[in-house]
Amino acid sequence: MTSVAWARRRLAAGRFWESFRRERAGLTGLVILLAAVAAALVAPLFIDESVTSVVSGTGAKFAPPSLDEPFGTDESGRSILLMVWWGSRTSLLIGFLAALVSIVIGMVVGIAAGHLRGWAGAVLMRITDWFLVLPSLVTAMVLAAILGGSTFTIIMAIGVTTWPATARLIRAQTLSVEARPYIERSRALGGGHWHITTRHVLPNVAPLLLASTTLEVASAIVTESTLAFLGVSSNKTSWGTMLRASYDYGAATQGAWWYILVPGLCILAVVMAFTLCGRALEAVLNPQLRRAGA
Amino acid sequence: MTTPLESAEPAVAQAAGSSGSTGEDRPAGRGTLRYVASKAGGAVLSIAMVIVGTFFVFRLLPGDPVRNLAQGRRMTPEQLDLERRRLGLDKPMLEQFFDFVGQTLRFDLGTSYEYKRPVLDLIGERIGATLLLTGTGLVIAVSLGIWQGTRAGWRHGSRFDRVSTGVSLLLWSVPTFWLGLLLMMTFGVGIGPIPGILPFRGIESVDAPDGFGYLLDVAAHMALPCLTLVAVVYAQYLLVMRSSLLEEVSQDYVNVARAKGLRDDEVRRRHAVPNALLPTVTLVFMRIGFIVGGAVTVEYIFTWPGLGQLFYEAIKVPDFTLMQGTFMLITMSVIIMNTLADVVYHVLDPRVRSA
Amino acid sequence: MTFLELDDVSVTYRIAAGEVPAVRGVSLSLDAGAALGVAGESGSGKSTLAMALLRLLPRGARLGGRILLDGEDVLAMKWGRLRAVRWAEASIVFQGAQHGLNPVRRIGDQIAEPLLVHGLARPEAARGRVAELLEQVGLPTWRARSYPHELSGGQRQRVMIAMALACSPRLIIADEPTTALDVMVQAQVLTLIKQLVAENGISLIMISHDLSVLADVCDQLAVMYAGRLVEHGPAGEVFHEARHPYSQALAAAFPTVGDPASRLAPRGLGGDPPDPMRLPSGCSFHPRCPVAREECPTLDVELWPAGAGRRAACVHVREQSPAATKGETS
Amino acid sequence: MTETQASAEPVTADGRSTLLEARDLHVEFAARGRRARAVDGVNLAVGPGEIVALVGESGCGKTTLARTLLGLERPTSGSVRYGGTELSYRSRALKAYRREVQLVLQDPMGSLNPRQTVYEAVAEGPRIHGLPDEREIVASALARAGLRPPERFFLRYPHELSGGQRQRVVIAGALALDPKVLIADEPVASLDASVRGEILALLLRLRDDLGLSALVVTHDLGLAWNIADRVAVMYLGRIVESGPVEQVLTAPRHPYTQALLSVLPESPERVVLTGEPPDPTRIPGGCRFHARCQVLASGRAAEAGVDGRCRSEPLAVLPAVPAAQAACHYAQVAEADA
Amino acid sequence: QEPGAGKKVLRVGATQAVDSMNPFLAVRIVSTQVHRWMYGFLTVPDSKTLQPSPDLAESWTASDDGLTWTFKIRQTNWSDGKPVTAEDAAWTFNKIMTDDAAKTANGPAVENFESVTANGQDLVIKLKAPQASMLDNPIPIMPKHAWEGVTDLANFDGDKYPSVSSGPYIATEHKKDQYIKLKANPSYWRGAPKIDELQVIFYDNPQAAIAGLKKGDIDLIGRLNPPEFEAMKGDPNIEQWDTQGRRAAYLQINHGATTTDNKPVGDGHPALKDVKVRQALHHAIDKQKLVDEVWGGLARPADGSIVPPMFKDFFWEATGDTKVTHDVAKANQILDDAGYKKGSDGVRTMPDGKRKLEFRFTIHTDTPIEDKLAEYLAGFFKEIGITLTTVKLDSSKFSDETGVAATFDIAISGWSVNPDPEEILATHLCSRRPTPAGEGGGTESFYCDPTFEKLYQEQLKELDRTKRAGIIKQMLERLYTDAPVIAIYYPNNLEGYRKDRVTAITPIPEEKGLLYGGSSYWPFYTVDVAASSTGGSGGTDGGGSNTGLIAGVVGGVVVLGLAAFLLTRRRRSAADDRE
Ligand SMILES: Nc1ncnc2c1ncn2[C@@H]1O[C@H](COP(=O)(O)OP(=O)(O)OP(=O)(O)O)[C@@H](O)[C@H]1O
Ligand SMILES: Nc1ncnc2c1ncn2[C@@H]1O[C@H](COP(=O)(O)OP(=O)(O)OP(=O)(O)O)[C@@H](O)[C@H]1O
Ligand SMILES: [Mg+2]
Ligand SMILES: [Mg+2]
Ligand code: NI
Repeated sequence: MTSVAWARRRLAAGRFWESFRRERAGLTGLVILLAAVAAALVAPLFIDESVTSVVSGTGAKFAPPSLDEPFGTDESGRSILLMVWWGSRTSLLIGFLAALVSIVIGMVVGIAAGHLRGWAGAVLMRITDWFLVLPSLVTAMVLAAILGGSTFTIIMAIGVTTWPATARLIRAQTLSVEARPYIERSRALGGGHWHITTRHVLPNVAPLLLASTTLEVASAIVTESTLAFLGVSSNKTSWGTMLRASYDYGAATQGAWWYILVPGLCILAVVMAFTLCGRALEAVLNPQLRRAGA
Repeated sequence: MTTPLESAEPAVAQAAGSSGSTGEDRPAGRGTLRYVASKAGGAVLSIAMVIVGTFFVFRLLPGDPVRNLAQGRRMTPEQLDLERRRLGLDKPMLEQFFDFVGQTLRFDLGTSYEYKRPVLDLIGERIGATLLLTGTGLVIAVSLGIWQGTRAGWRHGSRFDRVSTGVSLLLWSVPTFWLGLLLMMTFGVGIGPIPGILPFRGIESVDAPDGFGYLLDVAAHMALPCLTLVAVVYAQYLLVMRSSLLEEVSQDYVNVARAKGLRDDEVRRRHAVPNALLPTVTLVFMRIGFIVGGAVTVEYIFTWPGLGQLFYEAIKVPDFTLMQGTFMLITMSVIIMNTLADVVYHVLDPRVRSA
Repeated sequence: MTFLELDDVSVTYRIAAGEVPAVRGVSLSLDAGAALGVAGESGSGKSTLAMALLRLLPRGARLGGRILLDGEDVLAMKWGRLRAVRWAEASIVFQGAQHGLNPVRRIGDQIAEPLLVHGLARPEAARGRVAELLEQVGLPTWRARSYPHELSGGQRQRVMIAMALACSPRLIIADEPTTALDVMVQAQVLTLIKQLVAENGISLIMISHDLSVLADVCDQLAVMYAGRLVEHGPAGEVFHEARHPYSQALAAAFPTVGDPASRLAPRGLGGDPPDPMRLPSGCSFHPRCPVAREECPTLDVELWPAGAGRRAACVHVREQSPAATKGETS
Repeated sequence: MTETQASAEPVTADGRSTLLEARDLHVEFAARGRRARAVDGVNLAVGPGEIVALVGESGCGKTTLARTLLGLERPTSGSVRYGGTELSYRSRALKAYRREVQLVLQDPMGSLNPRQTVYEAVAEGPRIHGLPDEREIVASALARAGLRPPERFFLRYPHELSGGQRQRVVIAGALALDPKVLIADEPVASLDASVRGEILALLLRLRDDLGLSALVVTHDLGLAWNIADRVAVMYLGRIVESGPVEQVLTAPRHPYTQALLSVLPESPERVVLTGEPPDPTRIPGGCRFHARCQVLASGRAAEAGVDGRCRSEPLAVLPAVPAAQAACHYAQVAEADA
Repeated sequence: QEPGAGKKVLRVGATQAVDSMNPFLAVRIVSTQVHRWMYGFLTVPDSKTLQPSPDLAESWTASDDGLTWTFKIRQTNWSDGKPVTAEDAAWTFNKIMTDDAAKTANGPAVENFESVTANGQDLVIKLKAPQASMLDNPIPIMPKHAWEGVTDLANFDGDKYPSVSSGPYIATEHKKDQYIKLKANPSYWRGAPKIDELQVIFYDNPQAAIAGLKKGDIDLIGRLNPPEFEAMKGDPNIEQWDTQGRRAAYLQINHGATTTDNKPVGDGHPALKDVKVRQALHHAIDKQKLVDEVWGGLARPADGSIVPPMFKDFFWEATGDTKVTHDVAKANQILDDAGYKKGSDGVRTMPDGKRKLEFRFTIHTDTPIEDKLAEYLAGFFKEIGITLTTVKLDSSKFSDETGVAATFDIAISGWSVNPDPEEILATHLCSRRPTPAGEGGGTESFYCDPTFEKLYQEQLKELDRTKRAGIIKQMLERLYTDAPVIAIYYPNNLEGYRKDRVTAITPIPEEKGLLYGGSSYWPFYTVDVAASSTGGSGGTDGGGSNTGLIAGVVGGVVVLGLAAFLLTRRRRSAADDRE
């Protein structure tokens, strides 16, 4: 039956694409996003770690943008363009991984809390609620400060503080899916917990999960840059650490606006792209979900 | 920013769904009391979890806490011993735990090593500034967000809607600190033709005048930090208000209201907006933690003498008792705010009240 | 005396995918104090027609034709005048009562609201009127302080009716007031409506997909299919001897208990309701019509006279009534 | 529950064979601190090839009874028996049981996962039970449910179908497992009047062609008249009258049934019951209907001298017999007199 | 009216808030600085020579064995009019010696005191052992009458204003994390300062502080990093003050760390035990390049050891053969000769061929300069076949790993040196190594060298400054050649002030010395500023902007009002025709 399944999937994807294409903002976001991800992925083909090395900074210090250096140079004469390019790898990686951590925990807990009745669900909900109210930036700062600000801890700190929102969302969605008659029908057909969660709940929360992931990545990138700026992260070059450096080296007071603007605008563009994309996804997917429930 | 923007669904949606009760008016008072009690119980449990969690997380610290505190300054062994005894580190873990819990329950958050003073005193000295900043910021952000959200949602798809949603999303995507820096550079220091007219340090001038002048002075000092805070947080209120208004607008009762001959703005004012406000109001409380996070950054940039700055300093030094104390206090107040949100919702929404 | 007259009313919704002709050229008239039933399956445009009467359609809907309410053209009214007409002249009981009430406001306030809006009563007087209205629909007066969720479906529907009566309108439009209600409650509500209309001399337009219910309450019946009127006439006649095959199918769908003809023989109509965006050519009903003929897919059907005060849009009808050949309609 | 019982068709006391049976079934819920006795003592039997209609007003426990019969809800006491054996709630046994008894719900849109194609929706049952030749099963189930040619529908999504087609898909999904009994909870309530008859005709045809038994839950007496062999009238968690359709619907004995019939549009005289719909958390003593009973209210019960018993003496639970019977003091006395 | 009109006010920026106004507790530099302005000490470094000169102690004598010191306390008054007596000083020292809480800030400074007694204006301090640095005592003399009532010193914030002071300034106001105001002490024994008020204004971050200086919110700022210093460049109103600093930056090398019982501790690389390797490392470092690239030229390459050149008396610099020059060839030569062979990957191995010369370099998190340094060092060492990888630790872990656990190979370090270098030298004593129980003693690099120990004991007893300087220089040379630490540069002291405001200021030492960074009140005693015109001194921070603000507020209100008016009007007119 694979041909049927395939045809169906193609059809679904096609329809999805049709409606997504109508969301202009989302489409713009997607384009920016793909460009950024592609650039980050191909970066090693053109440049390597050495662009972030102070020893190899060749240009003049704080050289304003010019033909040679389209985005100017930093305090060590390194090319901002190349640094931003290379730094996008760290920023995006942290964004994606932290979102992944958050989403995976959030999904498992959310579905479990929604699906399981009785005390297990209640306990999970209680834990989620507890984590939910923890002020996430503050908690992430504490975790990073205590565990040291390595890339791994930063990812964990962001992931661990942001999953509850996803869990809540997924739980709500799970509950509403579970209230649908087709779950009852599936149960009447003899389906067990596993069957119901994987065949019905998961596919129905997945779109939301996708949208939520997109927004989560955006927020993780911002959080990472904030942590870097507040100096609790000891990451390799990322947009956040670049901004921190621009600040440390007085780019603002020395009039090196490009040093502040470029990484900041990169964050802004990518985060905005993710946000637009996520919202568009939600807008496209949610009516479908809603229609399904109405 | 931590949560998907518009997911402001408080647990109410489900509660409201189970309507259709036919019973007579049950004594609502008792139900509310029970509800409040259960919520308070939940909050107490959460706070207990915070206390326990904090104890263990802070025990994860590598190295000898006392030496950590000394930060490499030379201390005689006697001094170290004394410090250790003072912090109770010579006792077994379990005893330390009970001591810690006991102290916390007595509002004794320990003594800051850096400031050599009770953490609670330090917090007390700074909480006012933070409340002023976040309070003002919140009020402005909420009113602005709700106002714009209402307009945008009511005229869904209009230019106002597109522009305000776009702008708020843009601001939402901006890292707080970056925006703060830009604002500081632009309006504080001045760039090109823009003179730096606004102060960007602290809460008041060193030689602040008295009386009304003082208020003005503080207001001027608050302008930039507040603007930053508002710019970053108001988007969520706008978007939530907008989407919950959209939700309400598609409800039949809005159509009924129109059919009754109400003017467009009456329909909005009397029916749609009050109902759409419910989730937004809850969100205001629920996202207090978010504001607090923003406050840390903003206070750092604008030298605002508040809790956020204290916390940041605690992290930088690092002063673990101070960090632990501020963290617990911030978290607990956020928990309490959330509980309040639940209760407020409960009071505001009759559907939940008797559910 | 004609109180309400619809002349070639059409409504088209504009949505992303294109245009939805929801109501197509409906002409009807209603005498003061009379009750008209509109039947038709889901999506046939009943609610749209009802909303059109007070221009309550969402933005993006195009309304054509003429609607004369007491001689005044609703479509030409200024907003201010229209608002004055709404509820004071004609009120609506919406489909799905549970959603028609604002969930967070007290019932009394909601009933009183039109009174206050139209300046018909001051707040204290309004309270008295609310009590009166509640009594009229058979609810205890203390219910005014309740919230909608504290009421059962039937009670809510009564509140909606009380609300509709608030300004003593001359026309009440009831859009499926009893769907989703239990048999017993349905009977209660129907009895109530019948009684109120009769007592107060109010005109009534009632919408339902259950012909038998309409036949019971109304004097006139109109059957809609795919946005068009396909049959119109006195209620009893249309129900018992429908001329249009669609009306016949509708009438047969609800059996009479005790009638041996329908025992163990459910009857229905094959095929599926048409998609308003892809209406079949000619007579829209032809793909499902058990008596369709060759020319049906190309024939322009209109309402042909089908007996005294009756009209039906079926080619079979035209053939039986010679007057129709002249193309005379209403 | 093992495979063997599927073939066994035990015989009840009165010598008639039954397939699915509820014995003194009670189902309770905790509702706002109170106990709601949603099903409060029900005996009901569905014989092979028989269509039984269960009617009653909203909230009387019809759905709960249906769900309990399917094993989706556990009875507080009493038992569900299938083929003479008591239903076991171990998951293996339940799974096996569910190949035999299938469910059709009121809302066909809701009963189909919007993300599954028709094919997947129908194939779900066979997949769960690991049946071979999935495609063939699906095709034949669709065909039997009247969706022909089945291949045309394989790739459709629920929202691309009309209401009637959706309900057929749901029925096909049930048929794919070759069940013996179909439990349909208001199968046509949300369908258009014109489509209704078609679906009911399909149910009748399935009974005739496949010998399928069915329990149809409805609040529509016309539906019972249309397709059922027997009807059971439920009030507040109990069956108050049951028997062959012709008998019960033309000569109702229980005042409640009489009231239900009287409110049908065609009926000459109308008895509109007053008062709130019944509340399963507060079941009155005596005859559970007495508070709303028109016979009692009009004084006819007093004339017959049963008003006291109506108010205080509870009625016995009706047994699961095919013959017409009513749980009413007045009716019993009146009949005895006649 | 402006309260500041006509007053002479100096506003000093600080990027650190005061931790405590209680000198027994305060350890932050900003606090000790403020306390220097408020309280007298026994001695103060001379403004020209930096040698101890009389402050509250008019004169002093030491017994021959160097164990008994007698200070004659100056006849002067506290700012509340009470006389300053030896009793105050004795109370201060005894308090620290006896009260655990009072030890917090300056406990080690009285560790060697046997007893302190007062006799009229005479203060007698008996020592346990000779201590040449006796005259560089860092403890402010506190007014006994005002402070002896404080029972719980540990929790006393010192926040009582106006303070009872004996220094040039009296603290009058302290807003936590905001500012401190001090006014001139009219009864100061040298005479009142020229200005009326001194304000210390805190900024959470240096960038804001620089912006504040540029904008004129503050007049002077010290302790700058090169970027901030650079940022002042080009501003016609600002004087960049770049002088030799008090700091030395060096690498500590784990050359076989041991505890006080001489047991090895930690996991240092064995190759570093070899002094040849350490010297080779030294040769490989291009200090000039580091200064240029890492410090933007604002430092001086270190050809000496841990005492910076600012302290002329004690500074020692290598010359001739002893001088380790940047010479990669020589470094390679040394290593080749010592049997560290290069492998195929260009990395050397130990003579026994077992371990590669791969060292860790431990630095702090969040210090961009150290990051940069690490990259340069890695580059230098690569050229001599040594791999260097960076380990970043936050400050608490850093001090644990490099000061106690010895789990490092090479670590960055630096020290601000006092006019008397005794303490910095002491950090290289055997006794400072951690105890076997793991108690840190405050060692740098776990050094324990008999020669060094002997010299240290000698200088303690040598009260003749010149002779003592000679011994100290020998110690520095020993550190230089034995290379347990390698000094890399002496960062300059970077400060700046507004020329348009500060009309006169005397640095310490007077010739191109420090302003804010010096351990003396001298610059701030001598400073003079232009009197504020119409309240300019009130801080443009508030005063200047008020007009702007009011204009802004009024403008904003007008605009908002107009907008609201137009909006409602539009709504009115449209309300009727909208749906
Ligand atoms: N707001 C809208 N936008 C676009 N199309 C609409 C809108 N409202 C209704 N329609 C379409 O117009 C047609 C008529 O709808 P209408 O609600 O009038 O039907 P109805 O006869 O009332 O059906 P029901 O019995 O289900 O209430 C349907 O095809 C429907 O899909
Ligand atoms: N899961 C549950 N928890 C608590 N109470 C329940 C639950 N399910 C049903 N009930 C209650 O049991 C009673 C019977 O409900 P049920 O759904 O069986 O009625 P029904 O006859 O199917 O009504 P309808 O015609 O409205 O579908 C109702 O009062 C209902 O509120
Ligand atoms: Mg409708
Ligand atoms: Mg039901
Ligand atoms: Ni609904």
